[in-house]
Amino acid sequence: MLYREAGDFKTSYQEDSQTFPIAFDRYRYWAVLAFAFLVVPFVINDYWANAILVPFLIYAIAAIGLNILTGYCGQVSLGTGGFMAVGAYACYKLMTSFPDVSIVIHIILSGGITAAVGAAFGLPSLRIKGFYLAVATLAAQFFLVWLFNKVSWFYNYSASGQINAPERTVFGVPVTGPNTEAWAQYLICLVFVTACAIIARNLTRGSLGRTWMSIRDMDIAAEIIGVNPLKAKLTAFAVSSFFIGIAGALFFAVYLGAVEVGEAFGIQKSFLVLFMIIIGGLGSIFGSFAGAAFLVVLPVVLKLIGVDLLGWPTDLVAHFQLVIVGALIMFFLIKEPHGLAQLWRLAKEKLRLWPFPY
Amino acid sequence: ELVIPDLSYRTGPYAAGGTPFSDGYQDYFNMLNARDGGIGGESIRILECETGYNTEKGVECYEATKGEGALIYQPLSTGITYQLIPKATADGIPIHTMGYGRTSAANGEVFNWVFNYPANYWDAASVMVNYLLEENSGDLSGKKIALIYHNSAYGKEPIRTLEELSAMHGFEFTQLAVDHPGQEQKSQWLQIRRERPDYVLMWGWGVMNQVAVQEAANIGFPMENFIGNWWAGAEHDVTPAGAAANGYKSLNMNRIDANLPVFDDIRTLVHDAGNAAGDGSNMGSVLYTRGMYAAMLAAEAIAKAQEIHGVSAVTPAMVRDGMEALEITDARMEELGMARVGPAFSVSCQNHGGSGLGIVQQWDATAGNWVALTDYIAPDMSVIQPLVAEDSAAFAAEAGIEPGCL
Amino acid sequence: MSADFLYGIEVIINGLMAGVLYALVALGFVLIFKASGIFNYAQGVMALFAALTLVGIMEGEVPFSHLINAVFGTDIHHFGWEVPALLAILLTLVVMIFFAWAVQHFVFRHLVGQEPIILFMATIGLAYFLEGVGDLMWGSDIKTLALGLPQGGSLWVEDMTSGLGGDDFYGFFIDKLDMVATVVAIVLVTGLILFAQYTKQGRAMRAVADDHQAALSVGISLNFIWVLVWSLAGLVALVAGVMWGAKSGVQFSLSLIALKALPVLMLGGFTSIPGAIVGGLIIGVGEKLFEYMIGPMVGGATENWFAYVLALIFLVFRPQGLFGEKIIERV
Amino acid sequence: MLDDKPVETLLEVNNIEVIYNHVILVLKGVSLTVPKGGITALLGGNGAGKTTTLKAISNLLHSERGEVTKGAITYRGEPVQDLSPEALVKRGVVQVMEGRHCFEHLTIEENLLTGAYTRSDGGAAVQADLEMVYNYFPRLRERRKSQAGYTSGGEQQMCAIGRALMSRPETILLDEPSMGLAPQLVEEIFGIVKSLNENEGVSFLLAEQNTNVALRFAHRGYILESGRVVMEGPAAELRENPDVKEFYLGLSDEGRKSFRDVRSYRRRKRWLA
Amino acid sequence: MKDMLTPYVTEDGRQIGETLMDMRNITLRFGGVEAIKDISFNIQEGEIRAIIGPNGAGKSSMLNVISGFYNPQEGEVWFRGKKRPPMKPFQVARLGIARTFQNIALFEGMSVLDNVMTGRLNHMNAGLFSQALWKGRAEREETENREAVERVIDFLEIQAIRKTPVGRLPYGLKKRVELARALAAEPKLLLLDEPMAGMNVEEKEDMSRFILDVNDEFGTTIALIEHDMGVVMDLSDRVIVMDYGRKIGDGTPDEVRNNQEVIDAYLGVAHD
Ligand SMILES: Nc1ncnc2c1ncn2[C@@H]1O[C@H](COP(=O)(O)OP(=O)(O)OP(=O)(O)O)[C@@H](O)[C@H]1O
Ligand SMILES: Nc1ncnc2c1ncn2[C@@H]1O[C@H](COP(=O)(O)OP(=O)(O)OP(=O)(O)O)[C@@H](O)[C@H]1O
Ligand SMILES: [Mg+2]
Ligand SMILES: [Mg+2]
Repeated sequence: MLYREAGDFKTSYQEDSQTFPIAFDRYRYWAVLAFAFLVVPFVINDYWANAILVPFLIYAIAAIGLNILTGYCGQVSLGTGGFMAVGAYACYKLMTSFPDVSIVIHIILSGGITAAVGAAFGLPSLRIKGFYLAVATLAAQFFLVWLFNKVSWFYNYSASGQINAPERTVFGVPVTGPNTEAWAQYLICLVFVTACAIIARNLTRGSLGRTWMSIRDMDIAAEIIGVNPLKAKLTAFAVSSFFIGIAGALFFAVYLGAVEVGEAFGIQKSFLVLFMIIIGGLGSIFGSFAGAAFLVVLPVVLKLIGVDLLGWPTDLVAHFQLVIVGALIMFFLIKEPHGLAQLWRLAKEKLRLWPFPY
Repeated sequence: ELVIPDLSYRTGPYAAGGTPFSDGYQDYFNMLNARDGGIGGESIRILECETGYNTEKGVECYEATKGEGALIYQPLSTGITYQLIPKATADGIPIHTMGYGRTSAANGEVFNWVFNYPANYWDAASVMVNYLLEENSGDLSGKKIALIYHNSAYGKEPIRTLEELSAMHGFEFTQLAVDHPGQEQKSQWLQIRRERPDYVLMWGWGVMNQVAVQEAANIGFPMENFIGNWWAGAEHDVTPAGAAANGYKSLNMNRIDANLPVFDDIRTLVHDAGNAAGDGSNMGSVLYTRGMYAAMLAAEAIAKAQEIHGVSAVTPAMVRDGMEALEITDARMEELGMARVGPAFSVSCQNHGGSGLGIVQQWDATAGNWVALTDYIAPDMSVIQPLVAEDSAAFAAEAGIEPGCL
Repeated sequence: MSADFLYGIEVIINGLMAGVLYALVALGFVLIFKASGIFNYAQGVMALFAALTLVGIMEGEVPFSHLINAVFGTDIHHFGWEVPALLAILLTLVVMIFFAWAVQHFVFRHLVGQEPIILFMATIGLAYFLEGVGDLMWGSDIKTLALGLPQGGSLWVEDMTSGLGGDDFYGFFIDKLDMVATVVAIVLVTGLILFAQYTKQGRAMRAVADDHQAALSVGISLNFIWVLVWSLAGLVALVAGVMWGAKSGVQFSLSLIALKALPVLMLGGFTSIPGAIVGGLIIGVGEKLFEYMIGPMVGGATENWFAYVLALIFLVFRPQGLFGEKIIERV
Repeated sequence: MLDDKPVETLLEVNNIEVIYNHVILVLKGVSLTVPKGGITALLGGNGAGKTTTLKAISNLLHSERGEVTKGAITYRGEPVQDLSPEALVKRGVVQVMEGRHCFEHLTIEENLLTGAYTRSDGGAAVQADLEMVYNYFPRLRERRKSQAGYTSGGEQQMCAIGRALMSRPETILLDEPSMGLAPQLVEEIFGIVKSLNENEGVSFLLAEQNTNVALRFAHRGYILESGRVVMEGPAAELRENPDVKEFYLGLSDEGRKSFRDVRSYRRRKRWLA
Repeated sequence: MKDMLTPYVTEDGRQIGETLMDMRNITLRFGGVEAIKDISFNIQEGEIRAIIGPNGAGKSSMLNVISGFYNPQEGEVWFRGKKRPPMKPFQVARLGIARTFQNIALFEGMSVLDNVMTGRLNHMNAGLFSQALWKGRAEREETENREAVERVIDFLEIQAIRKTPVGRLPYGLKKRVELARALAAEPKLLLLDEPMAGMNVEEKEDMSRFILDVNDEFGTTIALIEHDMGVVMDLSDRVIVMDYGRKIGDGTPDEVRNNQEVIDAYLGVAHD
């Protein structure tokens, strides 16, 4: 038997509601964490960090954030790019205004500021639902980008409107700026991802999470049985934006180092993160990771195969990349509309029954 | 072996501009390989990487190619340039941002690894105004000049300069922002129609250019008073508007000439050998020529580096030295088979920006080509120098850089 | 009348015309949404694809030539013939119908009964796919649409009206292309409204939107209805592609016009064909007026976000848009 | 009642197995036949698989990620498993789904008209049938201009049945028609079923919880338990079966018990446990 | 007609208390449709009150008025002796009114356990930080409420499906889960909209037993809509009959059963 829960008894409700009720899952989780913290930093290089791991980790945070709003609370948002921009610009302003305060605090504060902005933009969700809301969140997207582009205070009046991350250190090791080592960059992102994932998991398995999910599944019924929709939606917007703000801050400060708002936080970003959670699985923390990994790694892999292996012209490969990514998205949705996470769950369910088919 | 990455964009909204540039860039190096066996006997290996004009892909491309020993980066996007300035500086690889990117990088004491010769945006703005001064017998006072610009870092570049110049020459300066992508410009052009500026300058890119040219024609704005910068002056910017685009002007930093001897070499040695970078249809166009010109400047810098350091297999640091010691003369250009494609200029530690010269060209819709109207016009350095000094000083302060030469 | 006032009117007229162009894109969305509850993100790319195909056919380009050349080392580009515009339009429609069939057959047939967001996601996949295919098929350079549509300000209107104001008023500016677009849009919308409201297929289309399963159970062929609406959406996409392509050349950015249509949809209601037009007009006028009056004070380029904010404000009062079907909330 | 009618088999379900989501096995070999001109009742508790059986027949499982993995379904001797639902409707098999499923945004009348979608016998015939439906359900006539989404549960149920009638079906698969209907309406609807059956020769396959009524009107019955047919026979016989009496009709030897008194915490008895 | 306002004792000896809910002259309109026309009635503490009537009579609308989902155009709602101002549904729920729905309204994406736990949301108020860290109050509350929920689960005998996603459950079990969710809130007043629709006799018997036990053991007041006359007559203490938005009868089951108007409008034939 590959996968079993028989004999894995719970004797208390605490144990029953823990994150990984099945022992096997728990061991695997610890193993992954140990590998990520204890092995990867020693073998990582610039390419792996900048092209794959750091963007993956940052997008995973953003995806967790959006998943809380969309996957758990059912409010489709296309404002992710704008909210990431809030995180980034908040972080920039904090970094340049209070150079002596730790960057970690700046990043967390950026999340907090984004949470406030997100909650404000969440207000219309009380009236507006479904795709109408999704399109309405685009107002946030476009307005925020315009704002950061127009008001020069946000970019400290620099001539071009670009913001640059100055060097900041954690325990004396630079984590932003040009002199950052790959492992430091990776580790700070990893720490944030881990913390965010744990917090997200805690929130979603508790009463707040149930409030969100009840709004998602049937908002009217939820209200009638006693869920305050205002509170539920606004907390979802705020918590979601908190994560997205952190992702935006890391994206700017740790990953790119310099950012132009329209370029880095345009509408494409909103869509990208939405793809991640849908492909990964709505309402699943694991899915957020899976989706982020999928969409960060897939283009790189396709490029490697097309350009380096087959030696095709880069533009052909790029066009094929679009075709393949598009086709894969459709294929996955047809095979399993509930995303990679569901695929994984079904696989587990099969393993559990293995070797019997049903 | 000399490794030269080509961060191209043949896809996405700006593909029409990225493709010919990249074709020219690669074809020139391939031609050198075929004709001279590379540079200084060292063969050239091009690493093309598609960025789609997207910053993140740009970073991926940078990381993917730098490990291969990349000697010089031509990021070809303002966004990617800003990403790469700190990274490449830390990694010790020179960046050449030709007529784009961060203007104040012209100050080589602050930006040791970044070069933006032969000219930058502020030069461009000044060249335009100088051209208009010439047209108006040296007096622009009381004239109305409007700037229509892409609402991004790129588009906002000339504003400071133009403001200074407006104060200096007494013309009235108005700005009109157009949001990305720029397909809908009715408001801006109606405003132009109402206010009837004497001249409209444009800092556009991508579809914005095509629409602007069309809209200008629609409102009957006199095309000869409409001048784009050098990223708004390629063939594809005007052809969609057809005959209506006739007379539209733009700057160029590279003169075009379909009969350059260098094209013969490229045609016989590269295209006929089946090694053309694209489909071979872009040769001689504005951006193809610019890409080729960029490649030539890189090749010259590498040759210079080989000369300075006396080795053929140069390192990125050596190439940087070569770039800083670069000297382009008319004679040398002629020798390379691209006479007068670019102006003569030389680079120094203090000046990474070249001479800042540009020409004004005009579109002839019936013949379907650009006609150079002027010789190279010089910018007003007395305006630009202080701006560069100010901006680079601000950056140095923010990033904690101690200005100085390497 | 003062020139300022007249220019205000001019802004409104042009806003209305711009609105018609937005509405042309929005219509495609509405059709598909109405019939299948699918929020078709690919509508913009469909417009691009249709326009690319039209130009490609007209100019006798060999489809996939770049790919063929790369794989087989050949050097082919053109068939060497040119196809007359009308024939090319018909052929493009055939391609769009085939596309509709393929979309239905390979994708949405397998997604019957899924949640709206899943369907939405699938259309995003479709958008990627189609964009890639369009690029592979016809190349990514800018193409010129030579359909001979009239363009440029109408001098006649200008002459007729220039006397209205003082010396500062130069007459109204109205683009001839916009006038054409208006006529086309009116014809399209009228046709589509009649179709949806009064024909059997139209009723079936609305039924399908409400409940796939129930529609199946009464014997409505989802496949047929969907191929039908996707074909109609393809037609609308072609019209939108032609109108917008005439302004800017046919190129990648054409797919981004979808973004101009979204606020229109929101405001007009996702399910209402007349709503698309009215929404388009309101958005067109609203954003142009705002840019005209307030824009200069805040630095301009407000149109993108203002359209959305305007729509948002409307929605707060009418959550289903102006003409959208009332969201039925019952327990 | 009509147990001795000459039987021509219309629909035959042979030993089918249905799996949802590739893992959940719901039907484990169900066989049944629906004779022409008969009313066949499919009875059984919650989750027994009645709805699933009906959906398997009308080919609506597909969109719920369910599939028939074994067995065969034939209609008039032809296999129909691979037919699309609309092809089945054209052949005269139409399903009224459990839980109403009206088209919310269409008016009642438009709902009814969509029922005639597959017909090609002209507007007049459709109008006539519309009239017929209104005659059977006068309440619908009153509300014909209202959006179905705003009508009450019972009205929606009538609308769904009326809609099915509009296709002039030969066989109707009726899933829980009595659910949520007022008692006299239940009687009425079954009365309509019966008269359709007798006057127009429509055959019915009827999934019902309301065993009492169903067995009163049906000719034959099948009892389903956890995906298996556990009992079948003429309705009259089933009605007399003591187990059926106890578990499905709520009758004990002393006659009907008050719901208040059924507090003996009786354990379920199952044929196949 | 029997319209009691004073406490009384039922035949089987249960004590019925003061008026808990008093609806006074309620009128509810949707555009032109008058769904409820000037109806008054009351519900007394501890009783089982049934609402019956033909389809479309306005029964569900009446429950919706009670639970605050619809605001009547006219009339007053009195709860526990106080006039209730217009409220949002979730505020009504906090007063101790829980309900089930005619078309099951479970949260399909959640497990049975989570569904029932949502019923207890009003008993949980740990702060955001406590929940984020899963420490202190949040953790404690989770356990306490889980225990309460487990009692309900045991009571309704749905232990076996605790972890199943409700989407997969058959209809009857869904109804039971919905009841569990309502019970978990420990309501004063429980509103049931056709709790036995779509059930067979055996299941109805089970459901009846649950309803009676809830009423008996927890003293919960119950108002229920049901079309099965057997159930209504057997379970309820008093019955209101509605037709076309009007009240046409109100009284004990026996009184109602013999009311000619009720027979004409609803029962069809005298029911036994
Ligand atoms: N889409 C689905 N996915 C997974 N399981 C399902 C699905 N639909 C039904 N089931 C399961 O199949 C079994 C049979 O369900 P079905 O709806 O056929 O029962 P039924 O006899 O119609 O019951 P009821 O009288 O309650 O309607 C149930 O156990 C149910 O959980
Ligand atoms: N939100 C609404 N908008 C418009 N009309 C409504 C609305 N809700 C209910 N109605 C109408 O009010 C009337 C009463 O509906 P209600 O749902 O209360 O009936 P009911 O007595 O519960 O019937 P059933 O037994 O069939 O459930 C119906 O005619 C219905 O169409
Ligand atoms: Mg069923
Ligand atoms: Mg009701």
